[in-house]
Amino acid sequence: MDSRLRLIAINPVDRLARTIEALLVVASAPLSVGELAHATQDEPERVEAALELLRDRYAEERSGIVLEEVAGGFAFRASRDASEACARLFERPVDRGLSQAALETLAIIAYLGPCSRPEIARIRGVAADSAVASLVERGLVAEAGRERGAGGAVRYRTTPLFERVFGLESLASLPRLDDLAADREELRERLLEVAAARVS
Amino acid sequence: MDSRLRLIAINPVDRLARTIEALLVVASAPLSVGELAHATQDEPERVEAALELLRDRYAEERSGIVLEEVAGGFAFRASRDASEACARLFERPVDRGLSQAALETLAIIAYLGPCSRPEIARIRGVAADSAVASLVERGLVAEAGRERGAGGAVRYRTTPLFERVFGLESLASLPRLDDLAADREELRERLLEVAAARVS
Amino acid sequence: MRELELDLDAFEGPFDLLLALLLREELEPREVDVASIVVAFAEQLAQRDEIDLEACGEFLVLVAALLELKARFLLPDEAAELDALEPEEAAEELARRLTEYRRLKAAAAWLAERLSAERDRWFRLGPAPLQPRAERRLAPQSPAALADALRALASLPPSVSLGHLALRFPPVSRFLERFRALLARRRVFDFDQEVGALSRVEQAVAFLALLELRRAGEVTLSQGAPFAPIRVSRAADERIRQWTAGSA
Repeated sequence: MDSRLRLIAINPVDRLARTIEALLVVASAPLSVGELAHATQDEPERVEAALELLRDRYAEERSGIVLEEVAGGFAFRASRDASEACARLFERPVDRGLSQAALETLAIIAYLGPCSRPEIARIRGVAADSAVASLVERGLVAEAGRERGAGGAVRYRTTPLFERVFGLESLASLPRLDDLAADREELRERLLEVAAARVS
Repeated sequence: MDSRLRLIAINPVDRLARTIEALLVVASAPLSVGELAHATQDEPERVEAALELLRDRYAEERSGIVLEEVAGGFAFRASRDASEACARLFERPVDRGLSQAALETLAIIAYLGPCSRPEIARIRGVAADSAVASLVERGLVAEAGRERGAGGAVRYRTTPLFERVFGLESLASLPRLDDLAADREELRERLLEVAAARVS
Repeated sequence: MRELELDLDAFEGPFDLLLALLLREELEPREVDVASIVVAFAEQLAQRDEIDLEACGEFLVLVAALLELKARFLLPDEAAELDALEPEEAAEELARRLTEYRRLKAAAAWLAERLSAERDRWFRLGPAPLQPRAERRLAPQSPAALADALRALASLPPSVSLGHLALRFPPVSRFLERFRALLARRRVFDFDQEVGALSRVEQAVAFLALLELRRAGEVTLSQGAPFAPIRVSRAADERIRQWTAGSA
């Protein structure tokens, strides 16, 4: 009722913290102390004090909303114990299979070990860029250094997720291709030979 | 330390409420009870109980983050007293208001359901093309198939963003047209009088 | 004759004008200066960039209805034999349309009020800054598929005479059907990826089918550079934009 009374009752930093809460829940990018100070028309020092309060309130284990300091400033994120629920919220429908190009590329990397894109392209007879990119996005292959050190082409290897999806204990449990070659090197040579013959 | 002790200490609905908090803070659109139940793998009834808890915690005047029921689901927004601060930092989806033509077109689409531009023009008595284009650009209406299948005029419907911007729980919360135009009988009688005038 | 005060600023269409006129209590049909309504409408049209035939048609119907009412009022006796159309019918139709429009005008006013009342409600448009990444998941796969793929790469196709191959062109229709089915499920596909596993002859026929679809306007093709993968997309893409962060 009495405005002077209310001013005393509400801790001013707490009030500032509430406004910052509101700004953070609307923002689609992290907000810096400067941006928050501009929006609230308040001192950066007081904004920092309010953020300290919020960091405490929105802490892991204490709240589902967690205040995080990242490169660009401050932003809310989901707490770690909600990560499974978040994954279900954002999940996409399960893909039933891979494209022929992805399957061939994956087979080459799985059987021959780390391979570069030019090498895969030579074996398949077509560019491998988009197939490799889709396998990286799916997490089935990952970068594994470069050919002949720095400057060479990036090489790719299969990931533990690949083994899980294909129900393999390790790469050693891939179906054997003894009828094609005795070992990995022989297999590589044979694939390159066939590719060269196919072109001619 | 003792896991049994912690299980007793944390109220399970409170735990669910925390997960829901986390989901709402990262969601891009309002989440329905069904979506929340799927993501948390919990019963809709318990989700509703948790939302009740959150509605109390994230209430206007009490928190900078406010839980609202809108566009067929639940979502966080900024408290109204943070509006000025928000206006310094963000842009409104509908900033300078809408023209009379755009408002009439929006009303027609919202009340009559999917409508084509010729239909809107018939009701308004003038072409609706630029009004429809401005509403599409603002994301308030979107294409919704064609009249009589392929080849017909494109029809438009309102978007969830429309419901959110206008603070509607759903399209069903629009006021009834009959309540808005209580004097329609008066208009009808006047026109009939005009027609009858020639007989006398 | 009464002077008509036409407020051109508030004029949004023929219905607004008629409503304003008819709802003015003291106005009688014989006092309506139809000519000034036509002039007002013509001026309104002149301010627009293009002529809207639909609006003109609507306007003509309304002015005709008004003229008929007025003519019958001015010439009560002859009017009965002039036309088969009942004036009550014309009035009824006019009343129905004006009522419909009036209700929607009231709805528009409600929306405008609501919009200004909700101006202090701010919410996030678009994804959260630290939104978890959506993961693409894959159903369990059989390792035998890997072995088969590699075995196919490691063996040369049986050499057959080219003359024989030439006789075995697969029908173009097969690829037409296949691409149409594919586009029913997917908006865009990569041509090279789709036909990568086929023989050269089949690839050539598939390419003919692709050109056929493009000629019919069913697909659009794009290619980043010569020999780059060809992307095929549905011509009439009707994705619905749901959440847009578009600002005013």
